[in-house]
Amino acid sequence: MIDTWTDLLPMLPELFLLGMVNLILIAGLFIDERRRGLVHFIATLTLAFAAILTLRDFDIDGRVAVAGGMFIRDGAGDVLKLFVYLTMGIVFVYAKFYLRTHKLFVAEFYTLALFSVLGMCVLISGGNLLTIYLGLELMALSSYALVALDRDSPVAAESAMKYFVLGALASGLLLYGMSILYGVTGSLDLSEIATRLSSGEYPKVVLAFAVVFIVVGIGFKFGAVPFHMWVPDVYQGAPTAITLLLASAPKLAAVGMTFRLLSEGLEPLARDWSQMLGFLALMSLVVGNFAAIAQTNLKRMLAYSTISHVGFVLLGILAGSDDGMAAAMFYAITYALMTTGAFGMIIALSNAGFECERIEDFKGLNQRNPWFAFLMLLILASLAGFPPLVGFFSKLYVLQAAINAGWLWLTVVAVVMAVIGAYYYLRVIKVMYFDEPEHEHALQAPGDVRVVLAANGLLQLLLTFFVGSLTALCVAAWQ
Amino acid sequence: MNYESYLFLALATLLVIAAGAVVTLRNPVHAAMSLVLTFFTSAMLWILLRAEFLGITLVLVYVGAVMVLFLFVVMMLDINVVPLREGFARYLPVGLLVAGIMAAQMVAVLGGHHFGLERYTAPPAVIEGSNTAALGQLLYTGYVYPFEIAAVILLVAIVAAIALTHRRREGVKLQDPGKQTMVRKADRLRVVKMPSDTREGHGA
Amino acid sequence: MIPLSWWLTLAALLFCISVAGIFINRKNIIILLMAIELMLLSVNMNFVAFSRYLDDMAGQVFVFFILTVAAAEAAIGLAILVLVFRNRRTINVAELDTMRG
Amino acid sequence: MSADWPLLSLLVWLPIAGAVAVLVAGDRNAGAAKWLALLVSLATLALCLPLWSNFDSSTSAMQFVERTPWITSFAVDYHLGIDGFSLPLIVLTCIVTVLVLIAGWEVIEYKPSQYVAAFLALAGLMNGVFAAQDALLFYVFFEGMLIPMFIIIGVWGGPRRVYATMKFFLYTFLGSVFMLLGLIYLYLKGQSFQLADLQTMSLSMSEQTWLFFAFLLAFAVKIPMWPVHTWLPDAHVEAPTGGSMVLAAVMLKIGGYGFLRFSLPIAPDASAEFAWLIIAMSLIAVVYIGFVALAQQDMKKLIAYSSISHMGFVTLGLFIAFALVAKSNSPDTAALGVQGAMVQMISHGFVSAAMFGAVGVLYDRVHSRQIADYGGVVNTMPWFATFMVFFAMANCGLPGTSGFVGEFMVILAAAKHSLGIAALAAVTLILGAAYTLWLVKRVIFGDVANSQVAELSDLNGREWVVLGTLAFFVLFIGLWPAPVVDVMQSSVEALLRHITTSKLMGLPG
Amino acid sequence: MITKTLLLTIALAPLAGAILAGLFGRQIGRAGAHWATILGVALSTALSAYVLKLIAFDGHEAVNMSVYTWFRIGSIQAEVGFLVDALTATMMVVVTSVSLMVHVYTIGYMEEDPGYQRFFGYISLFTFSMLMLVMSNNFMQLFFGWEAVGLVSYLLIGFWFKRPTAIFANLKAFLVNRVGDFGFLLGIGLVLAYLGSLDYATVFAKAPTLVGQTFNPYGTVEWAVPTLICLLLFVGAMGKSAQVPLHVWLPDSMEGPTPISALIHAATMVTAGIFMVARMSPLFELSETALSVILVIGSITALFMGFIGIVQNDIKRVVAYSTLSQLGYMTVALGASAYSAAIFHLMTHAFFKALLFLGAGSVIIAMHHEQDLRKMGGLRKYMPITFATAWVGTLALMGFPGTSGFYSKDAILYAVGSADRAGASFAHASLLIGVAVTAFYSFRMLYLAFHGKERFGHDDRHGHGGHHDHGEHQPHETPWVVTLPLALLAIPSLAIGFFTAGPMLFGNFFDGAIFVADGRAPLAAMAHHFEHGSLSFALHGFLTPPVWLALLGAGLATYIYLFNPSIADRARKAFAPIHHLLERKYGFDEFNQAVFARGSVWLGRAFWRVGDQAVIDGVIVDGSAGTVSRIAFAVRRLQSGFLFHYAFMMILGLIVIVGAFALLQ
Repeated sequence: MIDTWTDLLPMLPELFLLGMVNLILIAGLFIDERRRGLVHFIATLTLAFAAILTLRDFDIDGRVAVAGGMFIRDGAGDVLKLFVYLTMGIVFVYAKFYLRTHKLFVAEFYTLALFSVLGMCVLISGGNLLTIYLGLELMALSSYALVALDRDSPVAAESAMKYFVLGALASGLLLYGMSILYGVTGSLDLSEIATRLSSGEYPKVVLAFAVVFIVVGIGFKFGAVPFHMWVPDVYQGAPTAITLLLASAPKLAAVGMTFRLLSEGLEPLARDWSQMLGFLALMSLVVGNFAAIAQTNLKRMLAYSTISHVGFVLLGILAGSDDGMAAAMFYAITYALMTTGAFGMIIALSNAGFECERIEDFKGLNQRNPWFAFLMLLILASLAGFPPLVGFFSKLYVLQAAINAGWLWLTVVAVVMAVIGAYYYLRVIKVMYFDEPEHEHALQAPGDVRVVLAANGLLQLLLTFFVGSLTALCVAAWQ
Repeated sequence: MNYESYLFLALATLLVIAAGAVVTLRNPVHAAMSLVLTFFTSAMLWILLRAEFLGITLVLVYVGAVMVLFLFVVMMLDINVVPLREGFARYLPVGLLVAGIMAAQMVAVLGGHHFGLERYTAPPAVIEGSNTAALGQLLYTGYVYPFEIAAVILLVAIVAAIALTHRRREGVKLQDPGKQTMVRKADRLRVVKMPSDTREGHGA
Repeated sequence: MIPLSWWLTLAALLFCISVAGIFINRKNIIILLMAIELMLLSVNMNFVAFSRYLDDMAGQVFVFFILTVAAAEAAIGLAILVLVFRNRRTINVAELDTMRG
Repeated sequence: MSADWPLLSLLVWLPIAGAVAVLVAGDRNAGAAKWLALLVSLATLALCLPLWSNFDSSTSAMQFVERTPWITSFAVDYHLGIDGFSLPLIVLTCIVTVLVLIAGWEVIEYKPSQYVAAFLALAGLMNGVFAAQDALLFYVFFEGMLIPMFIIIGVWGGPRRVYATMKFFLYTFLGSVFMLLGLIYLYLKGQSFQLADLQTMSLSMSEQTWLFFAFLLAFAVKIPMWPVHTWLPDAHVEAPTGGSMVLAAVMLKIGGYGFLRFSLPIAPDASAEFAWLIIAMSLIAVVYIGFVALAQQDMKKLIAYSSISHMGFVTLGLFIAFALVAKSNSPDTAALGVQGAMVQMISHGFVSAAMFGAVGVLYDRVHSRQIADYGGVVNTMPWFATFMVFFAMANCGLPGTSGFVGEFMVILAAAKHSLGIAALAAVTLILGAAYTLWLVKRVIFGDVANSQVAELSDLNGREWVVLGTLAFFVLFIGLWPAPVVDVMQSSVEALLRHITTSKLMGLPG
Repeated sequence: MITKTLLLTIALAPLAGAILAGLFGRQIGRAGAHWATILGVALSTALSAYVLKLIAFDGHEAVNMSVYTWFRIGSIQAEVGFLVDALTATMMVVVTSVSLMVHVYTIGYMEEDPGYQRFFGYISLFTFSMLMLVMSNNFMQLFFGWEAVGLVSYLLIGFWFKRPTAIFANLKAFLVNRVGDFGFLLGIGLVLAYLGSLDYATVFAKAPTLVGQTFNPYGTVEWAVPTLICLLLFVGAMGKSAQVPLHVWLPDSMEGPTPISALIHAATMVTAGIFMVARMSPLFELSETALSVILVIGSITALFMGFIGIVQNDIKRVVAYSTLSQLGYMTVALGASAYSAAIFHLMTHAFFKALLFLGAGSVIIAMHHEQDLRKMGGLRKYMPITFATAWVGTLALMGFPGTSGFYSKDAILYAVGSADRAGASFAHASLLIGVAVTAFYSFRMLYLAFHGKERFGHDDRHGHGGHHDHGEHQPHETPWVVTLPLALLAIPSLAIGFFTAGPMLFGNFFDGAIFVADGRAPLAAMAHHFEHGSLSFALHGFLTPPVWLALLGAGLATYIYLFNPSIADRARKAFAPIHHLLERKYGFDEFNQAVFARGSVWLGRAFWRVGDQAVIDGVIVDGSAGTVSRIAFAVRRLQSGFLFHYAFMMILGLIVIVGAFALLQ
């Protein structure tokens, strides 16, 4: 029930976003090809204002539930949303260059991307099974469409189809779990569900059964094994700008969704879902890292690497503690910053008629452009989790949470897999630094891409100095 | 066992058969028709559950809109159905086995043990007031927020569908029957006048 | 009285049929889309049944939204299908394997 | 003047800042970049002077401490400090860095600014390793070194550099991640990453055992011990001269240092329990690897194997201490063993750097590392031959050179515990001489073997500086080890007191 | 007064010369090099003589001082310091004076060598090292000197580094010495372990506490600690002093220039082992067993190495085997607790053997670096001084009564004759035979070189130094820098025994430096004969078997090589197997080469190829990498590209999770 202005106020960023999307939707119809930079500008501005609006009422310890508990505004959600905005902002900069060179620079991209952001926000703020489902679908449907945005690309269409079918299957499974959960507890409201569950009078098997389906739905969103099969194909098939989008912000949303569903709604069943997430994490770590080794396409390799990183995120979540959630969130945030960098580099090196997406395409980058090579080195090393880059600290935090929760064996697997995983990142570094360049495609990346890329790469190093405050933020968000 | 049970069993059997037909029939048109049957049956079952509005909506929305859309696409794409079934039998056993295991698992959990009448007794058969009105009441009050989101989702669907299919881009080689039939001689044939080449007098 | 478990079992069977449909079907994407509709139907069946047996309208509201979303989903799915067909001249699932490994 | 300066931070960050500056300068003006790098490294070395002179060797407490909170949510501090163990190793690092830069001065033509920057960064990180008093900070530096080294071997290395550098990296990385798990475990138990806290924390025997093996894996790979040593020959063979020098001179020492800082004080009871294992592995390293070195045809490989063998003395010296304290109740001899290990590390730092430097001198001229491609080098390069023979003698532990001191101490300490152990360790006297001098015989002595050798020119001034400096230190420590020994005396005593006090006291069960 | 400065000057003066000549040779030139080093050594010699005078005649107390602390760890400390007593002083004089002679001699011998300055640098460095060794007051410094002389020996044997044989020999010498050092270092380790110090004074003072201590390393065998320590230390002595079976390096060391053969491989360095055992007499006296072993080893060396000397044709090798044999004598003396006799023989031997070597060197110069005795003969008329001094040396070596060799050898024979420990009678017999053998090969060499027919001149082989060809094949007397040292060495070879036998053997000269257990008086029997002084003792010598045996050997040699050379050939044929055995030097070299040298390399290669490459790298490292990549490709194949497989996988995952985590809970 939305009654008053005070009820709407917490939703202000989302409402603003919605309004702006509609504006862009309409404006897009009237702005011709040459002026489309304006759309980009408005979209970026939208994100910035959304962030400002979010910060306006930012209260790390606060928690406001409006619309009958279907929309929850709290610190954790706000932090996640802020980073969603930030990530999307970065994505927009990279994407503009890519879309321009690939003749895909259409207003629909911005519309759909912002719809997807809106979905993420709804998802992150969802306090009810229904809003979570709707947020998820809003995000997912926009993504399906985005993947297929390059309408002349057979691989994009193919991957969109796979994504769509599997995504629909996954949301079907999630819904099925929700329906059982609803049937057992008699409520759709997550805090109500938590309250009823903690009374403990419901049959455990049925609850566990319902949890499985919900975990599967979450696992699919994350791309956790064995629900990961869409990830490599979609990452590879989608236009790189879209891959970039898919690989970054939605992971943050997925963390939010997991938090709402598992940590808030199903908290009393933590023992069950952490076991299941343990299985998913194990499989993700193993399969993701192993399969990545065998790749020759960088986008595909990064897809598998994403899967392995999801294993780490799950490692934090399955700890089931505030600390674990904070670790997972920290991981997802840093991961989003790393992965945007990695895909951003692919975009920056590509140009019209040349997709720099095979690993061999990076040969001799150090000779062609040492600065880009260095940035890529930082990003890859951060992804691999080498100190002093920020990727190390996120791994550290997650491992610590998992060990604290008694998942020592899994952390051992995780670090061994991290070592195996180091190999494929190193292979890219090797190609960049040790090999001779094979082609001389000019670097056409415009200034904004270069600046953002530099910031993105250096951030891996600089964040090290702010790990303290960033983790403190995450910890505060979950308390 | 009362008549309601018999009705349920009859409809359920029909539903399962129809659903099975959807996934096994060769011809997509046949499958779509089976799906329509499935929806009809479901609608009846829902009405049996006193969800009249949803039952009607299902028929209206699905049978009336979605299925038509399906059929439209099937027809439009004009897919050749003949070679589309090979290899089917090879994977069938494994598929059925997995589906069977899954069904067994689900039934084991959802069976009478946990969801029998002793735990869940249905409310009285006759419910006061209109189901539609009650639903409408809820949608526009407590559920107005999701309702808005749903609206946005539909908007996304529109935008997406248009963005993906609306404009014809260049470079895509597709036949345009209309254009083909409207073609005129002048479009295809150009008469070029060449000077006769007799003086030089050599061929090839 | 029909016990709730009957409804749930029916929905479960429906669910399994649709799942089986997704991976038994090797040829036609449209059938996949239909199977997904079946799956949503089964979930809806669950919700409606629960709604009835819990005497709670929330389940029915949920179904309403699922129907809405399913329609949107179908639209996007069919749009993608059209794209696939345009680009590949086929909607054979077994031929959608340019990316693998 | 400098007592108030954050000397340790400067030692860590000055080279790294220099690396950044050099990278920014780029290859457009390679000469300037190299000079800049050299100046930075010299400035860093100059920082060691106040460090050494203000160091109070009468206490085992950490000195020059700097501490600032860093990651408050994990209680990680930016905490630097040095004691008698760290100081000589830091000085060693700074010296070797200067020499490496000089050694590669004209030789490195490909991307010279990146080359020197990598070494500067490496120097800062290595100083950080030796100065870190926070376990996580240590780990950050410890791992951080891998990337520059990976690049150094991979970019400026030999034909099989990719295999070698991957092997180096993954081997070391695999070893260290278990240490990380151990550290996290300790943190969760004690809510602190401070080394001092970890060292005083009570731990049960089984905890200690797990931790011990976690640390062992990290440091055994790094130092390296048999049987996890096979990365080293490959890395050395393929690395450029400077890379080999730093690798052998400093990076291997980090393994030994890690044992001193982590394994022994944190898990003393487990260390005592498994001392036999380490001693056995050390002896295998000494004997087995000695034989392997004998069979090498590649100069760098031979020296690499000899490094492994020499590092066996470090682990032997460290762990024989337990046996000595426990069984023979002889703390003085135990101190002798630990001191021997430390001196061996420092000495090997100079000697191995010199050996690799010398091989580099030859390689720069002939572009071959195969022993068979040389012979009679003394005829054309008499000064080089003089140095080479001198360093070879140091390598086989001739008294009067630094190579002798550590081995001597460790063997004496071992003899106190067990003649058998001492005898096996002393086998190096024979094997070390055999492989080193056989190398000298085949490379240096004899008549001019081929036209390439005939055209060799003797050392230039740059090479003179490098080898001469190293020779000075080798001789100095050999003739008068007391300064080095004294500086760590208190730390050794404190360590021995610490590790001989069981951590099991006061624990139930 | 013996001050620190004095002692430091003695030790460092040669070092300074060495540094000048070695590092700045090019700057100071040839003359500069030899002057710098000779002056340094001369200074040392003079001061050493002064020190000896102080000790021997002025009754100066033994001096024990520390120069600086090498390191100190708790109670363990290693210092660099000097202990100067009679033993040390004697050694210092021997070392410096022989060294001085060799320095002078070198001017002539190395005249034409391009490595002139380097050579001077080396021998001066050697002098420094040897002085550090003998002057040491602790085990650490002893070991330092011990190894340092080994280093210089290594450098000098390989001085002509172009010769493959030379660089083979120097490696061999170093390695064999290292085998000895292996034992030596362990011995030092045990000394520290059981006595807690490295300082001589402390160690010797505490030594008696070792008695009765046992050491039980493995199994049930109980070792007496003193025995173990002494045997290990003696292993070191065996290496340095070339006792069987670690003698193999010494003959090969003749690849070095002759002056160093004289200095290092005859007079001084090789006697370091003897010196060391004498220095450690307080320890060795504790172990009867160890002394017996020393006795037996020494006697084997003395006899069997002498036999080899008979068949050698290289003039330097004959002297080398004679050196081995004489070292055996000294060792036997040690084994018989007659340390003073050993040192005495060490001293006399230093002079006459240096003389013989330098004489041989003189011949070699004259023969243009021809060393084969079969190509000499009749040199006496060309080089009279060399000839005369060679006679002196030979007589001293055979122990002709009155020569210094006579006194020392006789003392040893007496001592061993009167000793009653295990192996003594064997040793005695061996030595007696050895006397005859010594005389035989000494005279053989003398006759072959200086007497008889001239066998040189008309073939074009010029030995290794073939480039010294001046077109003049006639031998000629060598320059004064060569002959002067010969003359100067001839004097002590003849006379020093006469003057010093009394105090050194029977007097209390070595009291405080050498310790003999109570009740042992190895030379008591002899002292009885010595009551009337050196001369009468020499005359008495004619009444004892050794002298007659020596004369027998000499006479036989005279008959065969001077009058009836064909006997030699016939004997060679008659005793072909024995001759062959001797030619092969009992097969030690072949054995070592095959077993130790090749065996080690083979073993190393096996460890490397099998252990490192096949097992660790192949199976474990690359093997796991291979496994990872195989798994990677297997996992990759799961991603078939087919939508239905993906869905199938998801459902399978769902079923597994439901089964494992929901139903089986």
